Amino acid sequence: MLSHALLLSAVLFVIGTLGVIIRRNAIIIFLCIELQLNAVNLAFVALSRYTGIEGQLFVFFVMTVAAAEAAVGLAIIISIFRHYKTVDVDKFNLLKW
Amino acid sequence: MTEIFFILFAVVALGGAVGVVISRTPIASLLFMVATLASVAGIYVLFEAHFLAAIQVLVYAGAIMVLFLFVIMLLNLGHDYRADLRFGLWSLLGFVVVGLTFGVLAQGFLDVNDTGFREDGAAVAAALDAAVQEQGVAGVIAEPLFTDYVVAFELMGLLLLVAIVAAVVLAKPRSRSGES
Amino acid sequence: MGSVASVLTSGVPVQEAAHWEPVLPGLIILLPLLGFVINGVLALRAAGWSSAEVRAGREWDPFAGSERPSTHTLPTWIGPGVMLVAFVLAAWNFVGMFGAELHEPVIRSYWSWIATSTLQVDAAIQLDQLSMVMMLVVTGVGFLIHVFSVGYMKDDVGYPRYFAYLNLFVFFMLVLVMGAGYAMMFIGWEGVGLCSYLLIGYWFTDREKSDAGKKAFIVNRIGDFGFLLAMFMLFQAFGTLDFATIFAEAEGHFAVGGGTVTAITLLLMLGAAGKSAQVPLHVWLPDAMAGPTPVSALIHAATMVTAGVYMVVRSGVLYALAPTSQAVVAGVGVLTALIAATIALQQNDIKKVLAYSTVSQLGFMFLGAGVGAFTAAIFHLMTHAFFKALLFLGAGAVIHSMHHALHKVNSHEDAQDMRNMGGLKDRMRITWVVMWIATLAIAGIWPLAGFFSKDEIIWYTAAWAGAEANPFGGLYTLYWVVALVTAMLTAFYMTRLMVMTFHGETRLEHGARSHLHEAPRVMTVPLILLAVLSVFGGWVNVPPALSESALGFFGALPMTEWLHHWLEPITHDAAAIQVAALGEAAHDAPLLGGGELAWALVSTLAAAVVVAVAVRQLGPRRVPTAAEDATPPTGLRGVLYNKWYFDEIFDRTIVQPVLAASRWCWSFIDTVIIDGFVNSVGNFTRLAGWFGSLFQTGQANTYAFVLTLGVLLVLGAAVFL
Amino acid sequence: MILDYSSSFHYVLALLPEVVLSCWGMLVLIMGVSRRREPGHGQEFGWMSLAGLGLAAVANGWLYWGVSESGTAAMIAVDRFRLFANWVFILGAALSIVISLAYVTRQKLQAGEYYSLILFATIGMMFMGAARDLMIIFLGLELMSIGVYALVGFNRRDRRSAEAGLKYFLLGAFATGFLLFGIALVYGGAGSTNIQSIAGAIQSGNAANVLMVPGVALLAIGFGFKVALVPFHMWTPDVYDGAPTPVTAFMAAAVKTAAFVAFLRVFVVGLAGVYDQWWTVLWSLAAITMVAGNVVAVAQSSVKRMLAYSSIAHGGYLAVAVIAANDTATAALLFYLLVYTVMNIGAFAIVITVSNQSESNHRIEDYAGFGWRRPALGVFMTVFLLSLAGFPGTAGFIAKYQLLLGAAEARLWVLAVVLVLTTVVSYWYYLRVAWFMWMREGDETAEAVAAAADPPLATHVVLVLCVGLILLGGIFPGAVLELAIGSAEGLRGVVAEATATLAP
Amino acid sequence: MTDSLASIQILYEGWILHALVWLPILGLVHVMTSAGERAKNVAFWWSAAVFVLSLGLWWTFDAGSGGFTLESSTPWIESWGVSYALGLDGISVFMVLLTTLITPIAILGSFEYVKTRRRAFYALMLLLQTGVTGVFLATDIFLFYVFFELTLIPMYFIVGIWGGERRIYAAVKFFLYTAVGSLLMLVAILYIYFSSGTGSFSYEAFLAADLSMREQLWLFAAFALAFGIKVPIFPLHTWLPDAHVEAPTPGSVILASLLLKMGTYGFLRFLLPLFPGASQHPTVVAVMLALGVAGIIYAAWVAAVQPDAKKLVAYTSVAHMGFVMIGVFALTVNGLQGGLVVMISHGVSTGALFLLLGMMYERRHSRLIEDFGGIGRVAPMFATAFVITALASIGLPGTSGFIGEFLALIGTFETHAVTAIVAATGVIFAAYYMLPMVQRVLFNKLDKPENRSFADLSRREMVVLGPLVALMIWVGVYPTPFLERMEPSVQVVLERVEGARTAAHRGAPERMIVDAGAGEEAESRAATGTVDEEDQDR
Repeated sequence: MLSHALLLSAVLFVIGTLGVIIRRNAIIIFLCIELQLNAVNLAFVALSRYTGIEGQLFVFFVMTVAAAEAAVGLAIIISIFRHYKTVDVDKFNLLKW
Repeated sequence: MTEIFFILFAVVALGGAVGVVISRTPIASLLFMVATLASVAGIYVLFEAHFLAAIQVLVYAGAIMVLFLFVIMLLNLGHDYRADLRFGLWSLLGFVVVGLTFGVLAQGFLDVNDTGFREDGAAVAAALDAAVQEQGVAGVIAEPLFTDYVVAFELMGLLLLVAIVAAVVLAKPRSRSGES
Repeated sequence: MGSVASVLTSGVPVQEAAHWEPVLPGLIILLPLLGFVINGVLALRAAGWSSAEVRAGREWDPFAGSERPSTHTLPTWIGPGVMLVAFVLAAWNFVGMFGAELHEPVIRSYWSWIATSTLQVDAAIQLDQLSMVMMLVVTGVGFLIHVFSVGYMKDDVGYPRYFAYLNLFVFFMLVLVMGAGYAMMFIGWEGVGLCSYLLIGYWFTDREKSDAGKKAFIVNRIGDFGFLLAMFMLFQAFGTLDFATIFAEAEGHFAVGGGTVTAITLLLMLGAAGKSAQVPLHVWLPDAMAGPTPVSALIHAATMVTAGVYMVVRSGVLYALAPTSQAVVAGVGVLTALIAATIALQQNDIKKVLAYSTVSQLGFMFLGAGVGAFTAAIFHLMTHAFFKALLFLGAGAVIHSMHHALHKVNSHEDAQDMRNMGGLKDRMRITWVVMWIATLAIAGIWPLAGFFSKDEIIWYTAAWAGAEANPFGGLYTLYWVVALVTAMLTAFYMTRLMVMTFHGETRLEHGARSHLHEAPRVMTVPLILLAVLSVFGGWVNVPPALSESALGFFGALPMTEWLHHWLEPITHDAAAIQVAALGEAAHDAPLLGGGELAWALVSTLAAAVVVAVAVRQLGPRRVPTAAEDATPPTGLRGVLYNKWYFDEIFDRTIVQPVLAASRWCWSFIDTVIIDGFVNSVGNFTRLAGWFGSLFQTGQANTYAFVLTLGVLLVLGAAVFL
Repeated sequence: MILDYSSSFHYVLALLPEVVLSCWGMLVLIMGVSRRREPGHGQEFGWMSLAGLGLAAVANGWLYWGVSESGTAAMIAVDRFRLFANWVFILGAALSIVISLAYVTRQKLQAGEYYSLILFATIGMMFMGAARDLMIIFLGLELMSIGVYALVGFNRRDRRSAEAGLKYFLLGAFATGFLLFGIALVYGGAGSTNIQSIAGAIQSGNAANVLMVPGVALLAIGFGFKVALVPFHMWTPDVYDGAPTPVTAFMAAAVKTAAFVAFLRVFVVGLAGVYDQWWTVLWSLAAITMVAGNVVAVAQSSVKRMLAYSSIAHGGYLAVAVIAANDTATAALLFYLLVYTVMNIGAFAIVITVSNQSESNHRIEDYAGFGWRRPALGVFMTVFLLSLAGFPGTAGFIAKYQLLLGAAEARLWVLAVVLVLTTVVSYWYYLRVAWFMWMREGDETAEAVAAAADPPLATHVVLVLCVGLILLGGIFPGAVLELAIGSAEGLRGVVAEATATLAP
Repeated sequence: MTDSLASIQILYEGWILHALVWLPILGLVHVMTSAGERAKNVAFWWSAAVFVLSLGLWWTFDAGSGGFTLESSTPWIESWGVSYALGLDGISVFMVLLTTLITPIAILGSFEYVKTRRRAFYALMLLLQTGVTGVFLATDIFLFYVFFELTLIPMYFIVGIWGGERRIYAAVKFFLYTAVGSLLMLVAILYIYFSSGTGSFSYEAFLAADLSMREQLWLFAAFALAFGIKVPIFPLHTWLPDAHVEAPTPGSVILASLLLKMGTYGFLRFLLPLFPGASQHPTVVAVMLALGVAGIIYAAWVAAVQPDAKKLVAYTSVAHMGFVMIGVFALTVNGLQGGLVVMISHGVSTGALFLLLGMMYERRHSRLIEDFGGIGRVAPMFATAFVITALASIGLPGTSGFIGEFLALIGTFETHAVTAIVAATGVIFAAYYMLPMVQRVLFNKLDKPENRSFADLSRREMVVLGPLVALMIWVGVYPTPFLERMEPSVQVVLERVEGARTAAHRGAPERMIVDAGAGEEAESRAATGTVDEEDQDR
């Protein structure tokens, strides 16, 4: 089951990655990143079963960090929305080359 | 039995993940995400991480996703929907790269045995179970958290403080004087 | 301090001569240098005044005032003065040496010039019979020409500069002939080239003249290249460049006909050919006539151009060891003599004729040196110095006069073109007479100087052609025949020159005729002195075969074969080697037989006939003036008129290709290939930078994609490698 | 004294600089938000923060010279490597704060939050440097990152700032995912998140390769993102360009330092046993980074953006130190980072001055003739540029030399050649600024720019200090260099012997 | 009397080298703190004072056994084994004297040319002097490298700020070109540092490094590239014409007279002694000689068709340096000494030529040859100086150029006759490029009205040119004092190379082969002590 859990984790992770690549909406992109974090958490939990409690602790911290990131990230999205009136990342290309 | 549950949760998690990526509206994505989170929480339970499963549902699916929902609502993104999913060559490329990445990343995962190559794996699992019996599902996490990992814990507190400050600073509306 | 001065003037004896102490030999060299310095300072002062006037938009005329400025009076005394003192010193030493029966050269070393652990070159001079002859010629003829120049250059703005250059030339020429080794000789060698360059381009604002100077220098450098290589090989072989060591050891080092010695001598010959205007490097000498005429007399007739002959004679031992080189030297000499003589037939510029005549005569000298008649070569060098200097100075007097006359009537006709002259004999009596003497001398008419010297060369050619072991006997025979023919040609073109210049109707405009006049005394006196030398100069070396005959005044001459004996210590070794290698010289001429006396008679008679016929034939002929004679001749005459097209051939085959290659190197290799590469590295970097920055689209998706791609690559590398 | 963590108070002592700074940061924050003022006022918070940094530096000094630890198993390292790095963080933060003072005022930013965020981010860095546990590294990294995300987007009136903030955040979080996955796999493979334990597990052969191999690669990717190795650098130019310039300076100096310090500790100490697995990958990344960073910098027309690419290139140089994996290279990394902090912040200080405490006039044309109008500033900038280029006589050269020594010791000749050749490329764009400053005559705009460029006294002091340090470090590097060398010693501890022969 | 003289000498020798390196820096400070107008005088007097001080070396320098004298060494960066170590030998003494002579002359020559931003200019000039002097005196490789690179900066700014139209292109090209080479050399230095295992950057430590032939060849390539660019050797030369053309007069003078010498000096000081095996590797020797010869002829040809006088002279530098290269790689005493003399001679004569061209430019604001003509009429002193300098440049006997080229060629001929023969054609081509320029500038008709106001040399300009012209003639007439001072050091270099001579090398001079006849082979081997080394190398 461990190997399957890891596989599942990997699949979830790459799906999240795909989302980051192909979505334009900043919020969805962020959501996909959360998906990746979740995948990692799954791996941690699965591995911690036979390794020790550290893995679960790590997941605990990751969740907290995810929460913190969510707060900051959404704040940033709100902030930029005020400038552009959109969250389409394609529109944010003042900085390039 | 566990296998069946695992497959079930896995299928739902995967479906939810795909839904997150491809659904047309942010709200739908969000809901798919909740489904995934819940399924993953179920898998946590299968791995005897009950406390985390609870937190997953409460904090993740409950609080964080709601925060997302609030923001989507706040920015009124549900209505003036525009296709933000890339198609065509770009997604194909993305798909190929991501698929290959998966292949490379997970190519050895099937070889992982049930104890993760750990000779003392079974013992560790048994010890964990014993600790759960003794300290409760929260206790096994709490005990190291406030002893060995107290530094990390304090650090996390600081991190949350920074996140608050950052969120406040960034989300605060622009002062009138600054607008031109 | 005193010791320094004494070292500078008398040197430190390196090799104690048996019983002769040279008198201030260093001073002989130093005096002209001193003259150069003083005249140079004066020249700079004068040029300073002149330049101030030019800057103000005027021309400076130093002679406008009642008195000549001191810059234009002092050189009159300093220039010839130092030469006189030098000549007197040289003569004094000559007298001393004469009585000393010197067998070894006296070497005076002043300081160590170049000294490394393997190469030692001292600033040393060598006094021996050969250098003494050369010193006398250089200082003596040089002094006369300096005196002549006082008159000739009197009205020139650059008067002090002229004397500065002239003195500097003599300095270098003395270094050349007195240097105790090839390296020292090379200083003089290049130094005289420099002075030649400066003096040819003396009127430097004239493009053609400065071009001629440049050409002389560059062609000379081609010769110098050979000289340099020869020095390298000599150093390689002997570890030194000193004459004394090299000549003493040469026989031990090289077998007769050895490759190294042949190469050395051929390279030396290349140097000599450049300096002495031998085919094919003769092309600079006719152009060098752009310089003031006394310069042509001194440098391009009497002294510098004979340096090559001097060098070959000096290196006689080496040449004797390399019969092939000897044949080449003789061949080049005779070929040059012939070609130059033919060209001289068709030239109209009086100085050009003399220039080619010089080239031709130098060819004779090389023929002499080549066949091992070293004494004869030096002898001819000496007599040639007398009569050719005389011819040039005479021509100078003519040009001076012509120029003056044309100037008076504001004519722009060429003052040097013989077609514009004619009939000058009435107005320039002395010049006419002395030039006839010189002409007869160069034509080889008995008993003038040229007869004895030229005849000896021709005879030796014949004699060595018959030497039993001479592998080039047939070739020598050919040389002999050509030399005889050339001697006749010489008689002809010189007579033509005299006739066109002095005889017949004057072709000068009427108004100008009255302004023709004889040169001033300061110019005619040297002419007369040189004429005397041209007459009697040949008597110092009447060959034994002739001395008892009528041609030798039945033995009445006091110094029969004197030069031969005098140079014996120098030529002795070479002669011995040559005899050992080629066998004894024959006593009869090849082909037709006959001894020296017979052939001497034949040649002088033939020359006299040629002169006489030429005078008769050419005298009455009406010569068209330069203006009338606008179309150049064609056919064979055209080839001769155009100097066998040497300049054109060189231009097409060497000068233009090198120039084109140079331009190509610059515009293609340098600019396109090397710089193109360098710049394209830079441009490529910038282009790559620009291209790289294109990935920076500003879109977060792209960035995430690239990042993922990186993840794929890194993971792939980590997993599969 | 010796820390053995027998009492939990030892943790406080071991973390004394962090603790001091945390308390101070909160103090600044509280005062900043409680005293309502118009935005833009509050330079005093800046000075206050400096004082806090000073205290932290003193505490750090006490730890450096007065304290040692027993064993190397603790979660928090009290080794000199960390403490030296701490000074670099503190210096970087302090210099950034000084050059921010006028900027914050002029741009009307919220001073209290601004300075406290810098302090908190610095604390995050210090934790990264101190961590002997991947968990602490992760948390420190996040603490730093969240602070810096906010700082980048701090100027809410500037849409470029917001855009930079968003990009940095999205990509940063994205990359964090990879780092985390890496940590998870390494944790699974080696059975611990403690670096010493990981090293031990690898050495004893208990690590599972199936998990370790992708884990290590993902760790490299995660750190590679933070230190901006190509191809994980894509965020760097945009973020550096869009962020408020003092924040850019802070990021380029301090954030990079923190990431490298942690990077080195994890790879050289923790993963030394699997050197064969990662050195080729990092080797390629370093080479590509040096080439691409320098080459693309050549094409830039904005000085600020050029410095961003230059910072990528420097990341490539520093990666060589990680690959070399010996004490010399480790010392080089520390020294280089110190020097880089000084010279880079100095250069940015000039950029801020030229842009007159705003985000304009970054074009290189704006620097035309600047040197002759402001000779002192021009000379300073020239010194900074030369030092960045690694020219003899400046500390940048000494640092690069030590780096090359490390590479040479590890016999990384090809990498050394790549390093020097790309350095030549870097000469071009550094000197380009110099030639605009000194060899071009400025037009009217440039003249106006130069006329307006009048840095406050504090910036002047910083500039003089930076130039002084650079020249001192270039001419008499002895003491500082030996400090760095001393700090690098013993980092690798027991694994050093085992890996001494690992170098290719 | 003698005692006090001796004690003065001891006193002098104690600090002179340091003074030569650092006094210009003091001067720099003085320049920076003095008023703009006075800056030039301040700079001149400082550099002149340094020159006067350095003159003592002429007398106190004792060639001795050819090793370094006046050595001093202070630890500098102890953790690397780097020392601040200076020393003087027969090779460097002339380079140092050349530096101290040329710098004040270049400064004096710039009084009219440089009219803006004088303080900065003279400060950079003095900085340059420190750098160049340091290069020639350093006996620690690291220190050498630092000085070597340090010279780039002031030159970059001198060209870039006070240069002509394309000054920036030229400055950057100069900088990058040279930097490529020197940075690769840096890597090579590190390699030797680790190979030697002594943990020291001192010259002796580097000499002690035990390098295999393969290593030597690689390192040789790196060093040769660095120095070859600086020299510059034939295909690496294109930075030079640009830099020369654009540089202001004093910049050109310093560049030609001193900076190029750093390259050739590097060959003598480092390449030959550090890589004796590679230096005599037949292929290496062949390549270096070929490049030297190519430089001589190619540069002469290209020079001949330049319309720009300064560019012409720039190319002649390449040709002259070609003589140095063949002299050096002839590996004979004469060749090496000749190379050194060419270096001195070129420093003097080309420096003077650039000064003269600068004077032309000051007067006419043109460097094109065709814009002149007939200058000899209006500026006789100028013309005289020009002609003498040009003649020295093309190596007329009696001038410095001849001694150098003659020795270099004769030295080359000893071992590589064909090379010497081809190189000797450079004598012809020298006349081919130089005389037409002399003619077209000084001679011909004064047909351009603006040339009529061409002023003759001022007193200052005479002071500038006088010493150079005197030196050209002195070295040409009496070079022995120079030769005898350099010879022991040249021998040291040569012995080092000879000591590592391998059997594979067949380029030995004929006479030497004869000496080492079959019978005495063992004896001569024992005498030279090369047996072991030879065997090891194989």
